[in-house]
Amino acid sequence: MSTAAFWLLAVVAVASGVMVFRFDSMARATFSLLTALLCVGGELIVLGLDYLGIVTILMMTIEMAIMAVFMVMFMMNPAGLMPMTMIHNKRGAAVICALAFALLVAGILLAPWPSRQGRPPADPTMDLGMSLMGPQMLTMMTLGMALFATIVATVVLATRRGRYDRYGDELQAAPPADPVRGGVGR
Amino acid sequence: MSLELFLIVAAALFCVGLFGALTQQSIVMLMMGLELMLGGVILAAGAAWHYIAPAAADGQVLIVVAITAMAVEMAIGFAVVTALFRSREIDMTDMAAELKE
Amino acid sequence: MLVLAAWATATVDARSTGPGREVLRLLVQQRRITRAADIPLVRLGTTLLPVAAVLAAAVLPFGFRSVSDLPDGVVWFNAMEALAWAAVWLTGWAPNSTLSLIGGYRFLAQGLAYELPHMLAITTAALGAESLQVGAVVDAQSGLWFAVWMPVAFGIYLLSALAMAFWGPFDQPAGADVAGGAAGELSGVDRLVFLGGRWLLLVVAAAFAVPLFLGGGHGPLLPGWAWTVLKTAAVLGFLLWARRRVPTVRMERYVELAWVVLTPLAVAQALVVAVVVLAR
Amino acid sequence: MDLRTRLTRVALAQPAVLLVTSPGATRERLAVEAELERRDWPQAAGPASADLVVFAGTPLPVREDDWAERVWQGVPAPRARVTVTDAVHAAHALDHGHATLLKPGTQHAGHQGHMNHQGHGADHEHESGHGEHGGAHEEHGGHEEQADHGGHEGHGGHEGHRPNGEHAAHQGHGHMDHGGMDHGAMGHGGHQHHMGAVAGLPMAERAADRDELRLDRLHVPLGPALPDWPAGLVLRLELQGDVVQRAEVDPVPTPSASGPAFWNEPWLRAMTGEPVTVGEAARRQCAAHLDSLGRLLGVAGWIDAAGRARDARDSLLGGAGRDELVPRIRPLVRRLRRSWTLRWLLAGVGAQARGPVGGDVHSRLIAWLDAIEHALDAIDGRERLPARPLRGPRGRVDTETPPSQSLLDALPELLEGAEFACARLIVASLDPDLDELAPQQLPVGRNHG
Repeated sequence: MSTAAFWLLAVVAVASGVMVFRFDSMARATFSLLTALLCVGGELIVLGLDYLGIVTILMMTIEMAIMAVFMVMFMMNPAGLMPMTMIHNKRGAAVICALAFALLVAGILLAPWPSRQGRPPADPTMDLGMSLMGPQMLTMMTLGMALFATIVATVVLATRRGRYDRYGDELQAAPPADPVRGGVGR
Repeated sequence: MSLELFLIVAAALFCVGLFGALTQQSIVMLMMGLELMLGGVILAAGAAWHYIAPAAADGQVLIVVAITAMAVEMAIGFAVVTALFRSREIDMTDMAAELKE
Repeated sequence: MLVLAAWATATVDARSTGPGREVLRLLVQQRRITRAADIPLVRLGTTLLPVAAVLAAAVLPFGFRSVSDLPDGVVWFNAMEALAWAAVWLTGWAPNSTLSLIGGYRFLAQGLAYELPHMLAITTAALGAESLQVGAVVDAQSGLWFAVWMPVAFGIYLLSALAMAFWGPFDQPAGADVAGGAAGELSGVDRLVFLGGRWLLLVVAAAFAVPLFLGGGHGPLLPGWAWTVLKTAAVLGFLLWARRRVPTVRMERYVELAWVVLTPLAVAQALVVAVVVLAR
Repeated sequence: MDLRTRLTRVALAQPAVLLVTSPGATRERLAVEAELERRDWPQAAGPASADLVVFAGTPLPVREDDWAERVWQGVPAPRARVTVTDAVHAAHALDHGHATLLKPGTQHAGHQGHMNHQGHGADHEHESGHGEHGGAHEEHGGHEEQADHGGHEGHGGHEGHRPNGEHAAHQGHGHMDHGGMDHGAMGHGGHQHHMGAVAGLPMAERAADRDELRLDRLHVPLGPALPDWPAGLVLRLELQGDVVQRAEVDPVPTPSASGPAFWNEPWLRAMTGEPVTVGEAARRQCAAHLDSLGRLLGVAGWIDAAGRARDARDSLLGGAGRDELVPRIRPLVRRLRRSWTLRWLLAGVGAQARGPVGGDVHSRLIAWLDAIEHALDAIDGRERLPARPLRGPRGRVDTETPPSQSLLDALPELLEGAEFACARLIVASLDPDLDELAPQQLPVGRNHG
């Protein structure tokens, strides 16, 4: 059962991963990437990591849905109605990737993998939580800071208007000069 | 099913993503390549956890880090595209490279 | 049970014709699609919606038994409900029509607005039970219902239940002002599947409020399944009634409310619950 | 009767009706709406969900574009269409449409015939499907077979219509429109030839949006067949995503039935010196505002309240007495006034400081509510309407330019930068009556019953 699931998910993941760069239509490319990543989430569930698998599915679905909007916004020809290639140095990249894959596979097959130590805990999710809140606290805090920095950085990068644009030079404009009014009456 | 099989699938995803990241001109498409590579990393980390050290949570933590990296990469990527697009109307790597000159 | 409930929902839907007749009408109707539409994506988007609803329903306890009581059932429900984002956006995009694309955009905006407080609200319920398993959340409510001591989370959940099924005051993605929005270009079987999926999603979202906040199958006298049905019907009835009382909420207004007011409220609620859980 | 026919009969017992109103056909629209309400037939939001298309008034092409034909093309089979050119025959026309819909043949091909209808001394024409309705109908004119499978042309969107190898420079041409308006319901594309087209669809070009991002700009004609949309209005929008970048009002085709503007009728009659009572004018004014209110609430998504407003309007026009009207209208008005959600959602939309349309969508709604209550008080007035000033529902009717013209003139500026939903609200809150723009013919004793 889980072997069949593994093979099915593996084949679908790689196939749809390849299709990402073969589709003309942005929507199709985005959703084939979503399929690939959902399969990765499925593989995690096969491995017994239910929580992380489901979280991957959740995150990737939302991420790809938002990505689709950016695609439509910034790409020319998002519907792929007019085929065009937007790639460069295809041959070199193909060689590099084939080499990398060959090396990786060789390494995977030849490496003396250590034998399995210990047994999976009864509740890996609990294990993860305990670890993140205990020995791995530093990782967790770093991630938190990174996410916070990302929020600030993205807003700074993406927006054109600062608070002086919104509230005037004296920062005293009562309703801020926004293109649309928000819902809290500010 | 074995560690090697999982790792080979992960390697395949990683290399497909790498190909995309190297060849695509559109920054958005390039980011899709990166996402696929990180997907491979997630899969490899999961397999390593399961087959090598299931008792320790390090493999799981690595997955959490990779997922966060994906989210951060997406957010920053789109912010950069938006900023570039606003100033130069560019969404292609080649054109962004020309900015240096 | 779900199908029955969807049927019942359809009965009290604004369309006055009976649901059976409406289903027949759509079955008799020809499928028709616009020019240069991406037909595989239309089919994918429309079928993904009911599929997401059914998958989300897998962790729903009927009485005290569910199809599969996953150890991370609460997260599973959230992930499956997020699949609806992809489904609605695809359905809006694929017919190659401006108004239906606007419907698709609107659902993403709506998703971003409701998802943050929504996640915090369902996390609060899981926190109260100290488990992500839906069965455990129900067990934790054998005494006091979560709705009683987490009213904010419950209220936010009800709002987001409407929003995720783009129903009632949150029906902007399929609003009349964009001539049906994401569903505007669908006819015949496609329309039936899409709108049926939407009903299912609403029913599932309403039904999930029962194990999360209303004590699941717990209740005096009646067996567990009867309580589940009764409570689900009550929540559904309330959601359908709410639709008649308010106009459609536009996201440029709601998003600020959701992020500036509801999210901090939900965080505060989670904090209170966390303190209670630690103290007991 | 075989099973299939019987199934169809059950399935289509209450067909979804797409009502498309032409300018000048307000009376017909109201008659059809009242009839639909009586029969409990649902109204469809667009062609794809409709079974029966009812044209109130003969649809006229806009800029040589036969939008009505494209609306019809967008309706899935089984389908039928009827044209109602006289309010008196709304019920007959619906019966005909229904009969055509149920005829076994229509599953695969629509039939259209022309019928002339003798009755009430005047010649009424209504076009409809040739169902066996018997009675007073005489058929004449040919039956035009209408192919019904026209909708599937061009699936081949992805098979490459244009071998365009390199992507070349970014600016300028070559931006594919990502959602070309292609079926006729909401408008009529195909005017942007300079941009080139793929699969017959116009392509988008780029321009700075309100955040100074140069994004694809879509040219979308809006109207004339949209739910809760002023009859005959066509707006040419430039959309970026769902933000209106620029809007332009298309010239209105002259209505065929150039009767007097329905909502202004009492005042127009008073202008000719006819005796018109204050009560009659107040009744019409009240109904006009309730009609506008119904549309605005429909666009705002408050289906329940919109339905109540329409019911009240229909009973007003049906001649219900004040005792019957007050308990229906007062609670509605009170509820709308008090609704904080309505205020939260509508305040600040389409705000303009001065002019004929000062205030925002919510204040315009409140102004209607005031006018409704005011008119309701005067509904039994028996004294004669003063000759001047003649103030109709939308403004002075005795001036050179009709009041709706200034509403239309205000539109482009208000719509700029508005999101699509807000744009719809703004249009609905102004609710220009395009009947007024037609060359006015003064009524000759044709009173509405």
